[in-house]
Amino acid sequence: MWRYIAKRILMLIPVLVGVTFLVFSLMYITPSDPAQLMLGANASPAAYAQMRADMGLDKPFIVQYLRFLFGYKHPVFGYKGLVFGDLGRSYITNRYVFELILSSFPNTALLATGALILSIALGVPIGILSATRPYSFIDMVFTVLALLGASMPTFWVAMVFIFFFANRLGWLPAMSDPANLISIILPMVTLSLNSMAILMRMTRSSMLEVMEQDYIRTARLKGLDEGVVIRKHALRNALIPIITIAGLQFGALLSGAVLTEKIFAYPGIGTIMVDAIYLKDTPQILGSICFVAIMFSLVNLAVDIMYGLVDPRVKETKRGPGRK
Amino acid sequence: MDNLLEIRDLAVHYYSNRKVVEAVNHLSLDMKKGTVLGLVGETGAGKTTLALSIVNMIRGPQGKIVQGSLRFNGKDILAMGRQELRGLRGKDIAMIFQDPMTALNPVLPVGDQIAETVIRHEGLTRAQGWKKAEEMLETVGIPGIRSREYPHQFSGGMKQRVVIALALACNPVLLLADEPTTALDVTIQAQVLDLMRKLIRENGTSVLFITHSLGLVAENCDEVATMYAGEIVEYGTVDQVFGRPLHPYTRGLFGSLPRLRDSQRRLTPIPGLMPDPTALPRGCYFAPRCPDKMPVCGEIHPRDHLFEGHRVKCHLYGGNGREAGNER
Amino acid sequence: MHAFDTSGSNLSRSLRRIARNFGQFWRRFSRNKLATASLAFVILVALVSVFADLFYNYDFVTANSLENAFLKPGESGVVYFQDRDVEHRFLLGSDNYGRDILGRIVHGARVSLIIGFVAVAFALSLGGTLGAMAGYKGGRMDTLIMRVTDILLSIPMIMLSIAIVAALGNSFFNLLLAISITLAPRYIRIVRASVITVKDQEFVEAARCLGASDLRIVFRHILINITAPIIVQSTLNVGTAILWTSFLSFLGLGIMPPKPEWGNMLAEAREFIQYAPHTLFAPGIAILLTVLAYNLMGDGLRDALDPKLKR
Amino acid sequence: MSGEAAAGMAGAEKNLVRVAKLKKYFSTPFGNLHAVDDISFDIRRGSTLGMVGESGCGKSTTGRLLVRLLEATAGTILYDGIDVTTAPERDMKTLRTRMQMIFQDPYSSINPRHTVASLIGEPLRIHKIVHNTTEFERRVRELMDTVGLADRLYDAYPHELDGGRRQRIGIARALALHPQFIVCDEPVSALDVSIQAQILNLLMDLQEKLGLTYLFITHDLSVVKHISEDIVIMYLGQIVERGPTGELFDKPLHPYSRALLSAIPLPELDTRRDRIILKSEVSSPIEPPPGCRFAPRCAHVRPECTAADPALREVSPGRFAACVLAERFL
Repeated sequence: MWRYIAKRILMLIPVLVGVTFLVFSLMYITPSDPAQLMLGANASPAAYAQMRADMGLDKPFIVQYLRFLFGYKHPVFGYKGLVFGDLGRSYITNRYVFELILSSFPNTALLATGALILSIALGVPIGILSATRPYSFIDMVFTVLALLGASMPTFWVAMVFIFFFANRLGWLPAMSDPANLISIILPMVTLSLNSMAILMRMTRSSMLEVMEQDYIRTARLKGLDEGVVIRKHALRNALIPIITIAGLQFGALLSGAVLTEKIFAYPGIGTIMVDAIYLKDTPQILGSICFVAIMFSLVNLAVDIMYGLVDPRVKETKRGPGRK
Repeated sequence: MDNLLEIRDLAVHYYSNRKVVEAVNHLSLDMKKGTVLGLVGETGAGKTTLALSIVNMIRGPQGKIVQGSLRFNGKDILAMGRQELRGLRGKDIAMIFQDPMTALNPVLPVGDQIAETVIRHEGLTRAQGWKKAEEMLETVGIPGIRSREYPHQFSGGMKQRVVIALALACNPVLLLADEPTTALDVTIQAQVLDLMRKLIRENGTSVLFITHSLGLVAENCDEVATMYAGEIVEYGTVDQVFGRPLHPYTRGLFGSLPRLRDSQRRLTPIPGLMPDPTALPRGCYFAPRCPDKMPVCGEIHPRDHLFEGHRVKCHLYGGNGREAGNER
Repeated sequence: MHAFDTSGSNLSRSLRRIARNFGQFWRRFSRNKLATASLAFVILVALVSVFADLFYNYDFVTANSLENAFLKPGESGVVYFQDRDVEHRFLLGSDNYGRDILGRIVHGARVSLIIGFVAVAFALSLGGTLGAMAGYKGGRMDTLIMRVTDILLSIPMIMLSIAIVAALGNSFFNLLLAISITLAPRYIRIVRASVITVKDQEFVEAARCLGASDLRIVFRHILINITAPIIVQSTLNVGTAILWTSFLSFLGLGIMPPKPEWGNMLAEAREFIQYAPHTLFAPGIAILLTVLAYNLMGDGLRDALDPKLKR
Repeated sequence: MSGEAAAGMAGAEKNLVRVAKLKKYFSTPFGNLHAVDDISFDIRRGSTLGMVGESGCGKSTTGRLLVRLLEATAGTILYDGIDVTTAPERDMKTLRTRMQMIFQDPYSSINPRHTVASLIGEPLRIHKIVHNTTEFERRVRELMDTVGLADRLYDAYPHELDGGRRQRIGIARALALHPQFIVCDEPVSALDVSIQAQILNLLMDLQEKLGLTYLFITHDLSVVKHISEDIVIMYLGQIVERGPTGELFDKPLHPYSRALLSAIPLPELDTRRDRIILKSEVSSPIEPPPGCRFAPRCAHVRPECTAADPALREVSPGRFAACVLAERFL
């Protein structure tokens, strides 16, 4: 098992290099000019050239990328580089990007994790319920609800919720703040709807597929109670694909958080990113996307490892074929 | 009442796309205690459906037992409540499937899968259940310590041994063996059958041995029933049926088989195909393929005719045999 | 080869065969009432967007008439348009610039559908080709393509779109590109997986044994067998693309006002939630219904095209 | 017996296929899998060679190597004097018209999206054998008639057909190019006995009529006895025994052959025989240790059995076995 985990972590490295490379290249081709941004429109050509040289913008692309990864020394702009936990400073606020991310990411993590727990807690049991009564009235109702949930634009739902629950009914605040847990209810519910719908559908189809398997017939033929057949025999097998989907949903939740946070004025990484995009603050965009991608990859790694714990076949196939 | 199992006039239908698949039709069959009854037939004859009906495991909404009665030890299985049925399944009647690869739950250790059965039926504790599971594995020639391992760690032959251990764990009265060795290689098949024969003899278990192989029937069974299009067309002791097959279909099966002993080059296959189970022909179901077809065969469904316990459903024997009670 | 396709009897036979296949498919599909209704809705939206100019003049829905701002649904107002005053009834009310909301939704449908279809087509051709190559050739090609896919997939999808538009700048084409690139990995995965499944079937070996070339095997034997999952995925993806378009436009990274687009309509409505909620509901419901219709239709197609899942 | 000797003399003319020292290794993360490990055999023109063995013995791999669906690791396959393993692409296309294959599973070996006509006609199109639609249709209908497919099925799809008819499509496809040699890879094992008999009869009729040569791969010993003149028995990638069918079945020389033959269930009453029940199961084909592959399960195993691979040697005229004890069973 440990060897398996180590192997998975090693496999993560090229992916992360690729991600940073991709995002860095995207930012590199951005039409906005950081030197111009720093100096304002009226700078002299000489000052402008000096600024570009100071920021390393005159260096070849690959040098700039390596500097982004491993840092470089400069009295004003120098930083330690991504691998040492330094993402440089914002062009606009001159604050350390990494610091800003570190202060906001926990808020996003709180929101996304809460939403994930909520969608699993509701989506999986409802999916199981639907699967045990396929094509019944209740199954139809949940199927339609799930499709509705998967089709709703999150940012619109957020506004509709604000309109009803904050403006009209006044039950919950329209603005959220991580310090006030009541105020996160609305964004958390908004964020969870999509994932909940997807988990519900996946659980249902996965359960239905498992219930058709021969070993379920074997379990019934043993005279086991239907409850035991479902809980012990069907659910564990059905959960295997659901774990993967739940892991992928975490990425979707991070995405969804971008706009949900903005609409609820919640100080998370999404808000930082959107603000940075409006201000064309390259280091901050770069930093936040890379950070989110790394977090997402780590979550996927955790999912893979969990997979190995639930499914006895995974680690075995990595080690060798069964004893004969 | 020396009949362990009495099936009377059983009919099972499946419903799909507004069509009715008549899988089992007016089937009557008795099984005596302590016998091994071979049920032979080709794909789609309804063998597995029959086996599942015996434990009332035809599941709606697609499948339904539409008619007939099933008595096991004198008790009507179809009238049993859920709880009573669960007490029966796995304890008094156990089943072995064709494919050992899919019959075991991949995420549970094999020991657990055996233990849960004995815990359920014999009221043992967890520890006792696991101990029993290890004993059962030893009985089928697998070291007890391997009870903690998962199905994928066993080869096909080993898995089928585990399935056998599982089926025999509660010492069932009746074992439904649905093509238990078809998925295995010949030499492994010989091993597994050897083991099954030994265990069955030791425990006095009655077996319904479902197979498409006449060879396996000859070597393992006391009695044999031939199934075609959902009904039993011939029934008798192995000596009777193999000595003098009466039904043209049974004879066709023998003719289709390449023999090791004979050196004849051409086989005499049965022409044509199985009838479509959603549109069975009027009269005898076998008539369209039958070499001995008479005008009456296309019109009237034949009755059972009985010759000293050797039963055949065919018009050829209408004149001189004593008719059995089954009306159709 | 073409000699086979020109003969009249062969052609009519092929037509009859196609008709028979379609009939079978339609019988299965139409059994699903929701999917059939969705298909009707999708066709309706498509017609509306094609003939949008017949219902509402484009200049009319983009021109400000501030005196008519925030009219409630059904209210009428006088609009100065094309050098004269016109009495106009605002069926779904008007927005903060006094523009007709229904008219903007109708024209917005055009933008959404174009982006939906073109982005999916682009993603399909890019992702499908790469996926088929990875699946069929295997080896180093497969490893390379799948590594790149892994990288694309480890950035949460919307963020990738945002990054691409943010980098390339704000334009219709860049929006299309961003959505296509983000959708492409889905196709790479699904096509690769399907190709690998089909490739291992004996009939591909049988064709090779008959002397069939790689190209013939890919087109006549593999692609024909994976159209069903691709059609289903594409239907679902049109919905996703429409959703993302509105998302990016809402962020100000897609279609910018005054051009009508459902997402930017919502962005403008955001400021006035309390004051004029009707500006919020109409575009949102338009997105919801359209995406829902594509999802329901995708489900229906899956059931009708994949007999394995059919019960 | 003199005929056999003559066959050995006449050599190249008499034998359509000559396989020598053929090897196929698959590399796996755990080492090389020896699927086919140094086998040699010949197939006489117009005869059927039966190849028997249990799953994983390499019989199907051998079949695929012969028609070059797989590339051999080492060894030669001479077809009418041409080496199939090294033939360039261009020659291969011609060779494919002369050697064909019938596959095991009539469900997966036929593309479900094509009609019967386009399936059977596919080889005609690939090799541009017919030049217009009328000719195409005539040829396809002819082939359908040859294999006993009703004319009305011309436009049918495979899912409308049962296994037996699908297998007939497979046979028709194989015959379309007028091959001389057909590899039959378990062509009847997925079929019910009554249908199996129909297909076996068809294959034998076709052989007689068209003078075909078959390599008939199967695990079913009664089928192979019925259809083939000569037999090779494989175990874990190697040939353990080779000989004329009748003699081999009367007096198997290799302990594995003996166990295999004794394990066949016979549908006869008077034949309840003593079985040789083998212990344990087939060992791993990955990097097998030297020595007889069957040694771990053999009741007669001796120290010399595990020292080196026993050679396949002529124990008596025409009878080959790879066992040091073969004479004992003569």
